Amino acid sequence: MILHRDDDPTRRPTLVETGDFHEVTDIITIPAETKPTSTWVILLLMSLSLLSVMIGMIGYLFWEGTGVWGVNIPVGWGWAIVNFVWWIGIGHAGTLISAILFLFRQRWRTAINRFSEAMTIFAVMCAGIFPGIHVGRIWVIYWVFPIPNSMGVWPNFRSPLLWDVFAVSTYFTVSLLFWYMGLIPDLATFRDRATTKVRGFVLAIFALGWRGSARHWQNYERAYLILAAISTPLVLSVHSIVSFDFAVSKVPGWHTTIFPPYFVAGAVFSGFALVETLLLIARQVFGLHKVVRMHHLDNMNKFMLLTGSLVGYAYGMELFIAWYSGNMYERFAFYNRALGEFWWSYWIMVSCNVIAPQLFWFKKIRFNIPIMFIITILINIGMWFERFVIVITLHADFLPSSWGYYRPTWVDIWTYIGTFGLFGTFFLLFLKYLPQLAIAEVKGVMPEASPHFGDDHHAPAGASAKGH
Amino acid sequence: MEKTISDVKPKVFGVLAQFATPKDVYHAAEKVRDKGYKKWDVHSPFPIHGIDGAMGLGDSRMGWIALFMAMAGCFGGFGLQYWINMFAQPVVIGGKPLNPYPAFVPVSFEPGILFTAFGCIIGMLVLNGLPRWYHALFTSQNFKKFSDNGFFICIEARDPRFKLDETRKLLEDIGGRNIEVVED
Amino acid sequence: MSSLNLDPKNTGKQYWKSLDELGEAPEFKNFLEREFPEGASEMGTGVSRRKFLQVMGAGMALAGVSGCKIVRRPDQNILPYNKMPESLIPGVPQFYATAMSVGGEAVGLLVESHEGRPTKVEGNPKHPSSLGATGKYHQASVLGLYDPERSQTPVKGGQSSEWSAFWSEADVLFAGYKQNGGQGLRFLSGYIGSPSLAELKAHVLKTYPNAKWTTFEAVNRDAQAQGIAAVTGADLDPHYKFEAAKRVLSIDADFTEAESDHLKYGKAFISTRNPDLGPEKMSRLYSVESLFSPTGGTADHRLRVKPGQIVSVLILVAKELASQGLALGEWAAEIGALSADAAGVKPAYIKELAKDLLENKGTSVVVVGKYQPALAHAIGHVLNVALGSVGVTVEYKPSVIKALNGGSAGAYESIAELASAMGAGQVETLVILDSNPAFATPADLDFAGKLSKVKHVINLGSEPNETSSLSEWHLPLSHFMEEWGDGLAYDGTASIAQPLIQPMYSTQGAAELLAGLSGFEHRKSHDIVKEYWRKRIGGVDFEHKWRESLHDGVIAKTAYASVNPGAVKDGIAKLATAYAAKLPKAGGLEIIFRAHPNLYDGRYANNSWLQELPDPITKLTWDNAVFVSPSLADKIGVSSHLFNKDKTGTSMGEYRNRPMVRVTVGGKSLEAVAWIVPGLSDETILLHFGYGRRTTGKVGTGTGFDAYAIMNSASPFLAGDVKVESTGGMYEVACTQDHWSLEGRPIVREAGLEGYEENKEEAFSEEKWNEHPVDPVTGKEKSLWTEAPASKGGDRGTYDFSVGMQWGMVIDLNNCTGCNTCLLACTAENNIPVVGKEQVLRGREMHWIRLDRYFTGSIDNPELVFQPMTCQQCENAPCEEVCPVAATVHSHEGLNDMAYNRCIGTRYCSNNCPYKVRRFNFFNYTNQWKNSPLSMQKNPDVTVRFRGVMEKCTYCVQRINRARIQFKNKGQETIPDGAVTPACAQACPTDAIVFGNINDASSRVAKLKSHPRNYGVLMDLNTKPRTTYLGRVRNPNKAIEKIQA
Amino acid sequence: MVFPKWTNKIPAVAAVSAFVLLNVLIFLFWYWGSPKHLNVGFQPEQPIHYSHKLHAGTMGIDCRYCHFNVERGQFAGVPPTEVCMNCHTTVKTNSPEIVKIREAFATGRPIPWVRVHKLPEFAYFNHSAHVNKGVSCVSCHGRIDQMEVVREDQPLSMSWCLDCHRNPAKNIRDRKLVTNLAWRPDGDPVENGLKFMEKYHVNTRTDCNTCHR
Repeated sequence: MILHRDDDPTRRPTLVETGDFHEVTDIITIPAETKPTSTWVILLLMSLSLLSVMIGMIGYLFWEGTGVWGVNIPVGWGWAIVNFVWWIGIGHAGTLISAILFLFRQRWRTAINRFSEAMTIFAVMCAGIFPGIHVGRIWVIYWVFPIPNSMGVWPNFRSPLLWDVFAVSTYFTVSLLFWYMGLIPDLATFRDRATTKVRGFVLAIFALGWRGSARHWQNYERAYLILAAISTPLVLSVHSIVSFDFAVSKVPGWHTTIFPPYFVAGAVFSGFALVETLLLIARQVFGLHKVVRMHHLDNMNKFMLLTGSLVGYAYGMELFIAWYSGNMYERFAFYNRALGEFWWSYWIMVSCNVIAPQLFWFKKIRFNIPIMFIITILINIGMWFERFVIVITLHADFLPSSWGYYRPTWVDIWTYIGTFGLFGTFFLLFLKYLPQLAIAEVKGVMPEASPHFGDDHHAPAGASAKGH
Repeated sequence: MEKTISDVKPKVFGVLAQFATPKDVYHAAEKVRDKGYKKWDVHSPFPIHGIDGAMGLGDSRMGWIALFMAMAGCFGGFGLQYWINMFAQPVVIGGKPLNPYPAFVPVSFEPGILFTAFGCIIGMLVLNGLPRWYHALFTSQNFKKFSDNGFFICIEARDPRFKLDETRKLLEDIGGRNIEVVED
Repeated sequence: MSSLNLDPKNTGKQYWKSLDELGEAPEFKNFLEREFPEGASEMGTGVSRRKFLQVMGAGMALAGVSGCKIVRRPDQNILPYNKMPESLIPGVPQFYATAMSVGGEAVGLLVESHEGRPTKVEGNPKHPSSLGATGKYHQASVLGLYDPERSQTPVKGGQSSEWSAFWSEADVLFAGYKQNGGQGLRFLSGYIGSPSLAELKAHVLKTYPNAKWTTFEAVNRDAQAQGIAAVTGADLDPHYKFEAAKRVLSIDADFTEAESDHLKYGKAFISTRNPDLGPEKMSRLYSVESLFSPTGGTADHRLRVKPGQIVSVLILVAKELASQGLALGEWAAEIGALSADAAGVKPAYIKELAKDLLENKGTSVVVVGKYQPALAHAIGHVLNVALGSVGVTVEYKPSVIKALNGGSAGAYESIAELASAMGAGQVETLVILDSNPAFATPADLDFAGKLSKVKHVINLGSEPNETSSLSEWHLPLSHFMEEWGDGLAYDGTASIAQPLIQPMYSTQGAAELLAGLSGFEHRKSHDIVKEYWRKRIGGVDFEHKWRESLHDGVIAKTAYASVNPGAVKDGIAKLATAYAAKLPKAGGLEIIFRAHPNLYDGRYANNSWLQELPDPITKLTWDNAVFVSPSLADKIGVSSHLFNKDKTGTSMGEYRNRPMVRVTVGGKSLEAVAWIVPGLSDETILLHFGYGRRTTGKVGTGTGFDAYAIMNSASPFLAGDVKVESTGGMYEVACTQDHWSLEGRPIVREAGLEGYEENKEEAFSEEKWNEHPVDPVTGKEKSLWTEAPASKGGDRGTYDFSVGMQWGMVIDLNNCTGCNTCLLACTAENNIPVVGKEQVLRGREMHWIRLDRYFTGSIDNPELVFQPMTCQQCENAPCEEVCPVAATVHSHEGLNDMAYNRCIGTRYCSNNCPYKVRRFNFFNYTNQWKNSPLSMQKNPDVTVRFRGVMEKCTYCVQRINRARIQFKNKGQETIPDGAVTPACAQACPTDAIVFGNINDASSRVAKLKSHPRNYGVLMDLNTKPRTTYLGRVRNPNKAIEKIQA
Repeated sequence: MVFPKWTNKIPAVAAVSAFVLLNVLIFLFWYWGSPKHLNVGFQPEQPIHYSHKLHAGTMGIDCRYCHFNVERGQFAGVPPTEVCMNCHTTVKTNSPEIVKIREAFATGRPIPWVRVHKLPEFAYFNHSAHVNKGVSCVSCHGRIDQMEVVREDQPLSMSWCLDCHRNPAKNIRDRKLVTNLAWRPDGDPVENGLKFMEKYHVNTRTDCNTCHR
C-alpha cells in the first residue's frame, strides 16, 4: 500500500483535520466521559443475553458430555474446532495490523490499531473457549500443561494440539500486554481529565503514575518497538501452528504443506474483514468520521483484495496438487469437497472468499460504505465455511467402510452464537470506557508534533487535509 | 545558600516550566542540557522526535533485556522438552525417535516470544521506576496538561547545579511560562 | 484391590470391584464424597453433587485426581470369605464346561467365571459341533443371564406370586387330569434337545394318556426331514464332510452361518479354501440363491435366481447331469418327468456346472438349505447318491430332532392343528414350555387371539413376552447357566450342561416343572439329569464317568453311527406334486421369509448385544427392513431416497429418513421400511422374521417390523402374488456402513486362483496394487525420522522391535465369512457398552471390531467381501503422535497402548487414524450397568471406560499379561505360541484370525506374515501395521466366467 | 487526585510478597498434596483388634500362612475367617476379640475389615508377579511385623511405582527371604539385588499396559 499522502512527514497527515492537540484529546475522550447512548445500552443487553446463552450451553455440555454435540466417528471434530479456528483467525488482524504497520511506519495505522488490538484480544478469548471445552474430560484439561505430578507423566510435545496450547496462550498474553502498553499514556490522559473521584482513582491505578517523562518515553518507545517486532512473527507462527493441527495429520485434504501460508493469509483476510465491519459500525455510532477517513477504509479494502486473492490462489493450488500428486485419497478428498455430500459448503466458501472480494477492484465499490459492509460480512461467513469445509473432510477418508456424515446439534449452534455475546460484551465495554484511538500516537503523527514544524516553508497546515 | 534552601520545609522538589509547542520545548531542552543540568526532565503528551538527543540522554537498555529473555525462553522451552522426552518419560510415540527436535521448534519459539514480551513491559516499568502513583509533579494542577497539550521542563532540586533563583531564571529565559516551584 | 469386595448386607454372594468402579458400593460413594470435594470445582458450572459422584464414580475418572488426593482416604471394607471355596484363587478366572441348545441342537461351551460370576463364553474344543468355536447366540447368552428384565418370580394374571401358590393350584388342577387322563390338556414346546427332558415328556404323556404334545419351531428342518425320508424311508440327517469336498453346489444353503452344525461345517469348508492347496485340492463353491447369504459371499460362482426358480435350477442340473451320463438310479424317470422353469438362467451355465460336478464325481456334494422345499432335499440326496458322494462328502445319521421329539407332522402343521383345537374350545389347559407362540407364529393362525379361548394357560419362559401376557400363570425359567441339563449335538453326541451360578432369582428349569406336573414329585434338575444318565451309561464307575463328562463337556462314545440310506422309489414324484401346489406362479413378485440372523425367531429380541450387532450383509442395527434389489427399488420409486449420488452406497446423510413401503401378501399387509441390498434377485423381497416384538423388555420392544403378520402357515418361507408400494412415510434406520464400493482402493485384495498360481509373489504385492507402493524409488520406506527401533535415550528409551516378544496378527480374508462372532466375543471380553439406536444413527457405535463389507462388481449382481477391521497396532502409529497428553504410546512389544485413565478426550487420535478404528465415549454409556446385574458380566481384568475417553482394540492385552505373569512365575520368560489368544481369534469358527509373536519364526503368525498373500492395509502411509491380511483368492470356473462375460 | 507517598512502596512490596507467596503455595501443595503425605500413615480402626506385631512379629508366623494366595494370585487376599479358626478353636478361645471371630464364623457373616492399601480401579497390580521375583512384602507394606494396627507405609503413587520399575535392584532379594521383613543384606543392597535380578530374569516393564488395561 503506497500511501504517498501520509509518507511525507512534513505534510499534515489526513488523519486529523485539526492542528490542535487539545481538540484531538477531546474528540477521543469525550465519548468515554459522556453518558452511554441508548443504542449502546441496548447492544450491551443483547450481548449479555447471548453471553448467558453461551454459558448455559457450556454448562449443559459439562453436565451431559461431548455427545450433546454433533461430533461422531469419523468426524471427531465439529463446530467447536471450526469456531476455534475462525475466531483465532479473526484475532489475527489486530496484532498484525498494529505491529506490521507500526514497523513499516504506516501512520494511518493509528486510525485502527487500538480497535483491532482490542478485537484481537476478545476474539482470542472466544477462540480459547473451544479447545478448552471440546475435550471429553474437561476436569483434567490441565494435563496439557507440563506440571510436575505424582503420576510422573508429562505431555506429548510431538502433538500439534500441544503446540496450539502454547501458541494460543502466548498469543493472548502478548496481545494483551501489547494492548495495555499502548493504553498507558492514554489512561494517563483520561486520568488527568477525570472529574469524579472514583473514575480518577481507578484510572490512576491503571495509568501506573505515567507522567510523560522523556526518559520514560525513550524506554517506552523502544519496548513498544520490540513488542511490535516480536508480535509480527508471533502472529505468523500462531496461525501456522493452528494449521499444523491439520497439516501434520495424515487425513487426506488436511495433510498438505500449503496450509501455514494459506491459513495466515486467510486469518489476516478474515481479521481485516471483521475489523472493518466493526469500524464501520463504530464510525457510525460514535461519529469518528474525522479520524477514520475514507482512504483508510480504501486501504483496508485493497488489503482484503490482496489477501482474498491469496486465499483463492490457495484453493486453486490445493485442487491442482491433489490432482498432480496422483494420490487417489487426496484426489477423492477434493472431488468430494467440491461435489460430495457437502458440496454446498464448498461453494459458499468459494463465492464468499474468492469472488466477493474481487469487487474491490472497482474504486466505486472500495468507497461505497454499504457495499463494503456487506462484502466484509460475506467474507466472515465465507471464512467460517472454509474451516467447516476443512474439518468436515474427515467424513470420508481412507476406508470407505468408515465413511460417515456430520450434522450439528442445537447445542453446537447456540454455543457458537453465544460467543458473539462474549465478544460483543467486551467490545462494547471497551468502546465506551477506553480510548478507541491511541491518543498519544495520533498526536505524535501530527506535523505540529515535529520539533522542526514550520522550519521549512511548506504548504500551510490544513491544506492537504482536504481533497483526495 | 543551598543549605537554607534545602532546609526549607516542605522541601522543594524542583522548578516546573510549561512550553507552548514541541518545538519550543525541544530547543529549551537543548539549552538546559548545555547548562550542564543532569537531574531534569521533559514531560510531553507524546514522544517528541529526537528529544533524547536534545536532552543528551544515552541509549535505552531495553534491547539487552529483551534479548536475554528471548534466549531464556527459547532454551528453557527446548530444554524442558528435551529433558522430558529423553529422561523423564522416554517412550516411543508414533515410531519417532525420543528426540524429534523438529517437533520441538514451536514450543521453543513460543516461550521465547512470551518471555520477551514480559521482559519488555516489566523491563520498561522497572527502568522507568513505574508504577509510581505518587509524584511531586502530580501536586501541580497545571502539570495535568502534560497529557493533553502541555509541554513541560522540570529541573529537580537534586541536581547539584540547582539554585532556585538561577534555575527559575534560566527557565524564564528559554521561554518557559507558568513557572512554579513544585514542593515535595 | 481385593476382588472379594462383598456387600456387608448379604453374605456369600460375590460382587467385584467393578461395582466400585461404577460408583455403586455405598462405602465407595462416601469415599468419593470425602475424597473429591475440591475436585467438584474442576467440573465447571452446574454440576450437582450427585452427578459429580457418578462422574467420579467410574474407574478412570479417578485418574483426574489420583495424582493429587485432597483428603485422607476414608474407610472402605474388604469382606473375606468365611469358608473359601477350594481351587478358587481370587483374580484367576476358572473355566467350566457346559452346553447350550438352540433349536434342539446343543453346542458345547467353556464358560469363564470370575469369583463365581460367568463373564465370557468360549467354545469347547472337545465338542464335535463347536471344535472350540462359538456362534453369535452362544457369545450373547451370557448377557441373557444378567438381563435385568428377566422373569424373576411366578406371575399370575399380571400379579407377581410364589411357586408355592402355583403348585397348590397346579396340584389341584392336575389331580383332576389324573382322573380324566388329561382330557383337554395340551403341551407346547420347541424342539427338545435334552434326552432327560424327552424322557420326562414321555413320562408326562404316560401319566396323561389323553393329553397331546405339540412341538413347534418357527425355524425348523421339516422340509429336509420330509425330503430325505421320502427317498430313503428313514428319519435321517445329512452330515456333510466339506473337508473332503472339492466341488460344492449349495442350493440356498447358508451352511457357514445358519444351517445345523454350521460351526463345524464352516471350519471344514474353509479348510479346503486355502489356495496353496493348488487347483487340484482347493474347493469350488457354486451357490444358487436369491438373497445374499454370507456363504454366498464366499462362493466362487453365485447364481442369482428368483426364489421360485431355485428348485428348477436344481432340477435342470439333475437333468443335465443325467444327460451327461450320470445314472440317477431308480429316480431317473421321476426326475426326467419333472418340469423346470428357470427363465434367465443360461443353459450353458447349467451345462458347465454339471460338467464340473461330474468331473469331480465322488468328491462333489450338493447341499440344500433348510428353507428349501422337501423336493429340493430329495433331489439333492439323489444327486449325492448318484455322484457317489455318500460316505465321502456326505454321510447320514439318525435325526436327533426326530429321535427326541418324534412325530411325523411338520411344525407348522402341528401348530395349525393346535390352533384350530384351541379355536374349537377343545383345549382347557395349555402348558407352554419356553416358547412364544403368541408372537412367533404366522398371523393366519391368530394364535394370540385363540389363547383367550383356553381356560388355563401356563407359560414357562425366561422373559415376559406376548405369550406370558396372555397366560394365567407365567413361570420364570432358569438360564442354562443356572440349571443342570443335558443336550445332544447334531451328530448325537451328548453333553451335560452344568450350571455356573446359583439361580439368581426364583426360577426353575423345564425339567423341574415337568417332573412336578407329572409325578407330583419335586425333583431338582441335578437329580433328574444325573439319574437319567445313570440309567444310560450307568456302570460301577458311573461317578467317575460322570465327573469326566462334566470336565470334558461331552459324554464319551454317544455320537450316532452313520447309516447307509435306503432308497425309496417314486418318493420324488409325490413331493413334486406337493411342491407344484405351493409354487407361486412364475413372473410375479415373490417374497421370502427368513429367521433374522441376530434375533433368530425373535427370542433374542431383548438382548442388546444382538440388537446392536450389525446385520452381516446390510449392516443394519436395531431394525429389520424390507430388503429389495436396486432395480426393484427403482421400480417402486424409493431408490432416490436410498442411493447416494453415484450409487456407490446408500446415502450417508442427506436422507437420514428412509422410505416406508407397504407389503401385501395374501390379503395381509405390513408397513415397513425399505432397504436396498445389492445381489438380491430382482422381483424379490426378503423379510426377516423375529423383529417387531410387541411385548418384551425395554431393549426389544418396538424395534423393527413383525414379519409374522404377513406369513402364512401353509407356505411360511416363500409366497407369491405380493404387492409392494411406497407409502410416502419415512423411518430412521441405523446402518453402520452405508458405503458399498471400495472406490478402487487396494484395501481388500482379491485374485483368481490361476492368476495367483502364476505369480504368487506378485499377486498381492504393493507394486501391483498401489499407485504409490511403499517405495517407488529405492525399495525402502520413506521416513523423515530414524524410526523408533533405532532410537535410544533415557534408561529404558531403547525400543528394538527385533528383540523380545513382538505381537502381531494376521487375518485371512479367505477364511472370514463375516459371521460377526468375533465382534460379540470382543464385546463380552472387553466390557464394550451398547449405545442404542439413536447413538448408532449418529455414528457412535462402540464395537472395537468393524466387520467391513464391500460389494465388488456390478451393483445388481455383485460379489461380496468381508474384512474385519480393528486397531492395526501400527508401529508408526499416527494416533500416538497427535495425542497432547501421551495417553496412547507404544509398548516395547509393539502394542499401541491406550491408557484410558490418561485420556482427556480430544478425539484427535481418532481423526488421525487412517483406519478409523478408535471409539469414543461420547456419553457415560457405562451408566447402563449401574444398579443392574449387567455389571456382573463385566470382565474385572478390563477397565470400565468412562465418558469422554477414547478406546480401541488392545489385542486383548489383559490376556497377554495374564499369560506373561503365569509363565514368568514358572520362570519362563517368553510366552509359547498359542498361549495367548485374543477373544476374537478364539471365537472365530473359521480360524480367520491368527495372533502371536512375530519374532518367533516358528509361530503360526510369523509364518503367515511371510506368506505371499500377506499384505498390509494402507502400507503406503508407512504406518507399519502389526495386523496384516492374507489376500482373498477365489477359485472360479473359467468356462463359466466366459459365459458370464 | 494525589496519592499519599507510601503508595510508591506498594509495587516493590507486592512483587516481593507475590514471589514469596507463590513459592510457599507451591511448597505446601507439593508437601501436603502429594500421596507421600496423604496416603502414608493411613491407619484405620479395624473391626477386630488383630495385631500383626504379635502374630507376624513376636510369634513369627509367616505372612503366607494367612495370605496364602500371594504367590499364586493377583491378590494376596484377606484370609477367610476359617484360617483364624484353625488356631483359635483352641487358642485364647475366650478373649472377646476371638469371640467376635467365632460369631462371624458361625453366622457366616464376613468380617468387614477396613481396606488399608488401595490402588485406583484402573491400576492392575499382581502380587504373585512381584513376590515370585523376589520383591519383599516390606518394600511396599513396610514393617508390618512391627505394626500393632496396620498402616500404609508407602505412597503407592504412580511415580513411586515407576521409581522401582526403573531401578528395581535395591528391592530385589532372595525369593526365600521375601517374607522376612527384618532381613537386610550384609553388603550393598543394590549389588545383592542385581545378583538375584540376574537369577530370576527380572526385567521390569514400564509400558502403560503393564498396569493399565
